Amino acid sequence: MTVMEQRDSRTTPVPPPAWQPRTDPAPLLPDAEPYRVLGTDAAAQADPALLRRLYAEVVHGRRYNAQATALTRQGRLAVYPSTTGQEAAEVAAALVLQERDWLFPSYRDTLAAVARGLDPVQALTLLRGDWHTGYDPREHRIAPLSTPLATQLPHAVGLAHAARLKGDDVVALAMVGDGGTSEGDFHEALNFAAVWQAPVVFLVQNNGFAISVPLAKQTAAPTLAHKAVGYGMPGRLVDGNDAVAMHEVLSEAVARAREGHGPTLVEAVTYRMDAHTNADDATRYRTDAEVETWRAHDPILLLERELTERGLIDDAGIQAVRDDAETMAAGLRERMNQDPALDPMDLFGDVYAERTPQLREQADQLRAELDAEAEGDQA
Amino acid sequence: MTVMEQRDSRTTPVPPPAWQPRTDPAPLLPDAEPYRVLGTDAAAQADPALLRRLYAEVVHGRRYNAQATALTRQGRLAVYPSTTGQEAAEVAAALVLQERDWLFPSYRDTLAAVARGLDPVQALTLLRGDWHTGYDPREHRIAPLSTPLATQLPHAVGLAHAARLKGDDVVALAMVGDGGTSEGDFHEALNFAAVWQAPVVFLVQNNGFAISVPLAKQTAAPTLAHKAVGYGMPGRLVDGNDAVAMHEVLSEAVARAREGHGPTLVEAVTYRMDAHTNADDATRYRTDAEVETWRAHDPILLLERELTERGLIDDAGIQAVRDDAETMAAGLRERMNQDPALDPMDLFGDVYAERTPQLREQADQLRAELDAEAEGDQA
Amino acid sequence: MTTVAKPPAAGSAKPATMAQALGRALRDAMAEDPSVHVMGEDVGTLGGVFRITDGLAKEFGEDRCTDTPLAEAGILGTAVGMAMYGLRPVVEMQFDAFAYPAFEQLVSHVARMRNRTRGALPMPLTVRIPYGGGIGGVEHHSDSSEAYYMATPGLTVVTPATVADAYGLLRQSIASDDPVVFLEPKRLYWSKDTWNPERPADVEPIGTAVVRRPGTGATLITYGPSLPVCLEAAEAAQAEGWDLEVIDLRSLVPFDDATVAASVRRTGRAVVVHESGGFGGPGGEIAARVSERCFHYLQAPVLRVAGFDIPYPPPMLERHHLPGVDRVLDAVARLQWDQ
Amino acid sequence: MTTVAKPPAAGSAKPATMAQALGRALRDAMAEDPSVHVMGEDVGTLGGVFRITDGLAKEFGEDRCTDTPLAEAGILGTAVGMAMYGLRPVVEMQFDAFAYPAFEQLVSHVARMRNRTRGALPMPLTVRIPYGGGIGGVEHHSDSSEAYYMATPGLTVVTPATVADAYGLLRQSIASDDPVVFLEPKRLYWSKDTWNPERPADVEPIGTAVVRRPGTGATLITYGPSLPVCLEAAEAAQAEGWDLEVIDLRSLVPFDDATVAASVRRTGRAVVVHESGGFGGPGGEIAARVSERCFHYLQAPVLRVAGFDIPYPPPMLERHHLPGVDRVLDAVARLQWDQ
Ligand SMILES: Cc1ncc(C[n+]2csc(CCOP(=O)(O)OP(=O)(O)O)c2C)c(N)n1
Ligand SMILES: Cc1ncc(C[n+]2csc(CCOP(=O)(O)OP(=O)(O)O)c2C)c(N)n1
Ligand SMILES: [Mg+2]
Ligand SMILES: [Mg+2]
Repeated sequence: MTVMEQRDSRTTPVPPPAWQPRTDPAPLLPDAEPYRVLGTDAAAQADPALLRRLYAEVVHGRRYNAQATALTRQGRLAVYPSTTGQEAAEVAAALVLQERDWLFPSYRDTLAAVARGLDPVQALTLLRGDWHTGYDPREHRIAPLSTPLATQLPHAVGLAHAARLKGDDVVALAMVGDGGTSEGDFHEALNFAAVWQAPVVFLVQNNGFAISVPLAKQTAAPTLAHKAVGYGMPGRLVDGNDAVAMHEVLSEAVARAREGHGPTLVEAVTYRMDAHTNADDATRYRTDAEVETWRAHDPILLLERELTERGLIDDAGIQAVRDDAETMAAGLRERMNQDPALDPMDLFGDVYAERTPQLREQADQLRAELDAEAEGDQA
Repeated sequence: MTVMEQRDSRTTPVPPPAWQPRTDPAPLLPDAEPYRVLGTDAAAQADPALLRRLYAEVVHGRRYNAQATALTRQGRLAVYPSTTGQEAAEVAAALVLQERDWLFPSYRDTLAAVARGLDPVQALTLLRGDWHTGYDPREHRIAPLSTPLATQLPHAVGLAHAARLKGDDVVALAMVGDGGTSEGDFHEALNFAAVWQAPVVFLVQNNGFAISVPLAKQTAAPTLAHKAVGYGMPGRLVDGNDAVAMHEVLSEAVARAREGHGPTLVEAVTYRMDAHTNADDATRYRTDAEVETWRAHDPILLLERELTERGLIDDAGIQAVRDDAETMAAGLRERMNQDPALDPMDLFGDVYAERTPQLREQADQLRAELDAEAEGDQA
Repeated sequence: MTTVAKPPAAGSAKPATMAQALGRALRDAMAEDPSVHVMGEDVGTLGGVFRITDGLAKEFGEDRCTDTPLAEAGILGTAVGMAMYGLRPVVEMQFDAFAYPAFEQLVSHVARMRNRTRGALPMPLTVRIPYGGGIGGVEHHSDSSEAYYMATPGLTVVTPATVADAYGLLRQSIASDDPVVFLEPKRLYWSKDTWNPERPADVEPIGTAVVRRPGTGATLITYGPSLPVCLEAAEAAQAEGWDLEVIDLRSLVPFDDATVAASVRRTGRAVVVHESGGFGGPGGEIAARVSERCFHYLQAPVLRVAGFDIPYPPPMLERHHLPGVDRVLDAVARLQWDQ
Repeated sequence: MTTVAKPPAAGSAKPATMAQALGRALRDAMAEDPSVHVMGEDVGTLGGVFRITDGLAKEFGEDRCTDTPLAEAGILGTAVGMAMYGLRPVVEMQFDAFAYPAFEQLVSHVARMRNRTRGALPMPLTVRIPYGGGIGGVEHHSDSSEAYYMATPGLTVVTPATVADAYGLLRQSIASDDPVVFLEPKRLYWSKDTWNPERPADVEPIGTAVVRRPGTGATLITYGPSLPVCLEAAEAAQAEGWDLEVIDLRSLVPFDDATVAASVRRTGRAVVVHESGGFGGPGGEIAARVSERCFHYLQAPVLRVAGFDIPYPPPMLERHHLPGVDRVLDAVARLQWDQ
């Protein structure tokens, strides 16, 4: 009911209210608790093939995280923000997309890119330090990893909107952390998406921390998913360690977007098991006990238990998955141990479509310096 | 219930969830329709003194709006964004505050400042063009009118937070338009306020438009008040043309803040009867018919009807209020017709606490130019 | 950078304002290239607060000329995404100071996306910003923010000073595969020139400065809102016996060192004139370049005439801040003519 | 501007890092003045990603050293409100590029509030920004953004290059009644000097440049991260027969024209050195000022050695971008010594 329709014996005539609700808030509100499948009765319905696929990817992801972290210790990566413990959400984000869809990862989400099929060496280029982006975003439909937090969210909205205007059936899935939800860009992106009914899915991985800052210092909201109602889009709260629940909820959100019903905000409740990056010391701001409690809710464990209980995998099967992950890790290790071939002249290559006169001068200067250096080396 | 407490026959052991809801969302949600008093049975309870006070202030405000608009036509004001039709919300915002409290107006809200007791000439200084702010904000506890939209909201939060840290019993009330809610600063301010439990009241005047852009292009939210739940603060939806309802809801929000229960978001549903400013042509984007329908819901009308029906005012009383407003307008007109005495050397006065050497040089240059000009004038 | 071919229709030259030429440039660009999308606050139904986009929503539909929510970072950020998908967004910022909320998107993404992706994601977008003072605007409505954009590699920074350039440079900017910050001098919106909208003349490409008035005694280097001031000053100087050359830079990035240095080498004296604050403003860069390149030709130091180093003043005082003809002439007089 | 009185306790000079001196400055300021509040991302429990604020939350409580939500405009915007109420906020931006979201608050409010209110609302706040490259940071972690701040009237822009200045200038900045952008050269955080934390020596006030190495042949004008580069270059130049003076600007705003001009008039030659991009960077302003003030003393044009005009490169290539000793020496060699 609106002001206008309000009936009361003493009611004055009332004009058409400009504020008239556009949407019914009730269906936009998230569940009171995170949606779960694994460990509940609903798990029995889960497709065995999907369970196996998710399991393989999550194990793969865990191994990838471990390998990348090891590479930082060997000086082969400048920095690595691990998603250990968050593999279910990372993997599900990649698997729910069609090839024509776009993924907008944050700086942490190399695993989602890898799960989407990107060569891990390319995914890690930024973090190795040889270039800002190691792949062609158009080829893979993976936006560059975004270091400035939440800034990639409006990009996802714009791209999805553009695709819709062109009549292309493309959905964009954008990833952000709990901390990133505090940025103005988060707000503006969600608002544009809702007003434009753009085919976007916003996935917030609430891993408990923004570096050292716990969620309680980040927001006073009931849940991050509750933010959705303020934009007029549905909010979904999901157990982020439950790969099946994540896959289901994200699939629904993607389908909803694809069918023209607009954006969805999904909050995945998870936990960052490692420090913020290899350079961080997590013992400064959290206890081992807290970390330990999350081990019992490990995404691999949840899947493995389900697969085992239902007899969908045996020890040999598990070993095969692990072997496969090991092969990937060995390959990655080997390739990351090679120094990338870099040309310093590339510094000037793509600043503009065409070099400015000033950049031509500067490129000449560097060229001369490099030549002199090379001569010096020979002499 | 949280993930941790969830009980299910097949539930796996679950760790303490970092996401645990801080607040119950239900009480944060606004009513389905704007809260009203005038024209409903509840009006009978309204205090006669308050009704009379509100009536006098709203009539005063209407006359102020008309006078200021007239001054733009006479070239005495550079520009005037009128609040004709919004006087109830403007006035209520001023009246609910104690002297020690702070008001944070947007560029449109000179009326709220005037209703708070500020000399209208001082309130209009920015819009006349003689200086950026015409009053001492600390003296009046009115922040400078904010031209960049929504940027004053974090200021209000910081000030209220600082006062609380110092143990001072001070509430800040910050005003913003429907359009301003789309800015990142709106989001960040509300989030900081909720996390810090700062004593702030956010008043959104939804007057249907941001210049030419109607609310439907600004947001897809059920109401703007629904945004509150995403920050963990209560949202209230009020009929912004109902001065009594506005006074009641804002008073409650101020009391809540003062008692340490944190911020509230209030959406006042109202309508901008005039164009955006005198420079705007509203016929480009809305019909007269739409404007007309709102006349029946005029804030003065609503009060006048209540006062008359309850016999709290007679024709003489109404005339007295109008005469009083006329006196104010005449005084304002007269004083605005005098040219302000301006000293160009003030340009350098308050850029820094102490002039830099460069500004000293530049001030000398201007001084010399002005002297030469004066000499030229004499010659 | 591309120049734009003449549209076929004939027509006749008549007085037109810069605002009209800008509007026409948008219209022609949209008609020619369906990937051009105009977006911003009030650009649709209203046609923008300066009416530059008037009629576009009607002609091309609201999907091509879109009233956005009121959020500049969101506007520019979504435009980035649209450009990633191959569109050519033309963003309007309502006033200079209201582009600041979008600063992070501009500096960290728009300017760097091509470089970040080794050319895979160019940013063919134009950000139109009405800038500068002189129109009696209250605070935040008269900023000269070009120094910020000049200092940001990856951006092209363009500013027209004539009606023909308003059309031609805007067409070139929209056609450019690089992001352009297109600065529109507010106080020239209503300046007029004879101009044929049906056969707009080609103008020199972005990156080329133009000598607007030849002279031999000294060079005034300027752009945008200060060009008319300099031309007027040059006329007045003639009476004093100073024959001034006036250069309109047209783009601050790329900067046309060749034209500027050739002129100053010829005249031996130079004054840089702009309305932006002096300290840290564009004039420092320009004076430094000229001094370095023309050192042995200079008869006097390169001087600068600029706004004061203060927040933009309130309307009633702005005339004391803005560099006018007198200040330019004062500077010219200090060029050590007796040497 | 105020200098800071020595704290009473004695102590002894020993090697200390710039990071330690900065942390100590914050601590001492907080101990001395209860209105000083430190705020930012991770500054509390963690002590900041560079550990500059380590221990402050413990010593002074979380209300005085506060972990904020992750939103830079919100951090600076709330700090403005705190300053309006008489507090003295010291804001930490985690990295240079992450100050951009706060740009509007900085430019439109922090820099202008005093002017807007005729002095009624001064902004005694300090914005600490770790800046510059050379530490192998991925993109957005190595920007030199000083040109933006220099071009914004109302801001004081300070950058220390020595351990003693890190302490002294930060104390002065916090004590200043004007807003200070305090730029901390990241790659000097771990640089060491002998220094007595219990009796930090007074340093020259903000606005004063200091000659770090006297010389007669040419002046190197620099600041922050490039000071060690210039000192090393001056040593190396001695071998070539060039006796170089090195000036550490210490603050870009206010700019110490007097010290710089006096030096260049003496030496007759100057090179400005900084790691920020050259075009539109601080060097243009500095070179232009020096050229104007020292025109008749100059034996050669004022040259600039700066970063390239490109987005900051990835870690593996940054050494090719950063101006090092060789580039400084190359510029010195081009100072027309044979004249
Ligand atoms: C705009 C911006 N501000 C600050 C930073 C520095 N920073 C990098 S990661 C991080 C914490 C991010 O937390 P969250 O969003 O929860 O993501 P998570 O790291 O947990 O994946 C911060 C503050 C940044 N990258 N961008
Ligand atoms: C950051 C910013 N962007 C743009 C503007 C230009 N502008 C002035 S008023 C206005 C519309 C404001 O609409 P709303 O917030 O609903 O307030 P109202 O005018 O209705 O009171 C716009 C876009 C501005 N002042 N600040
Ligand atoms: Mg997180
Ligand atoms: Mg409005």
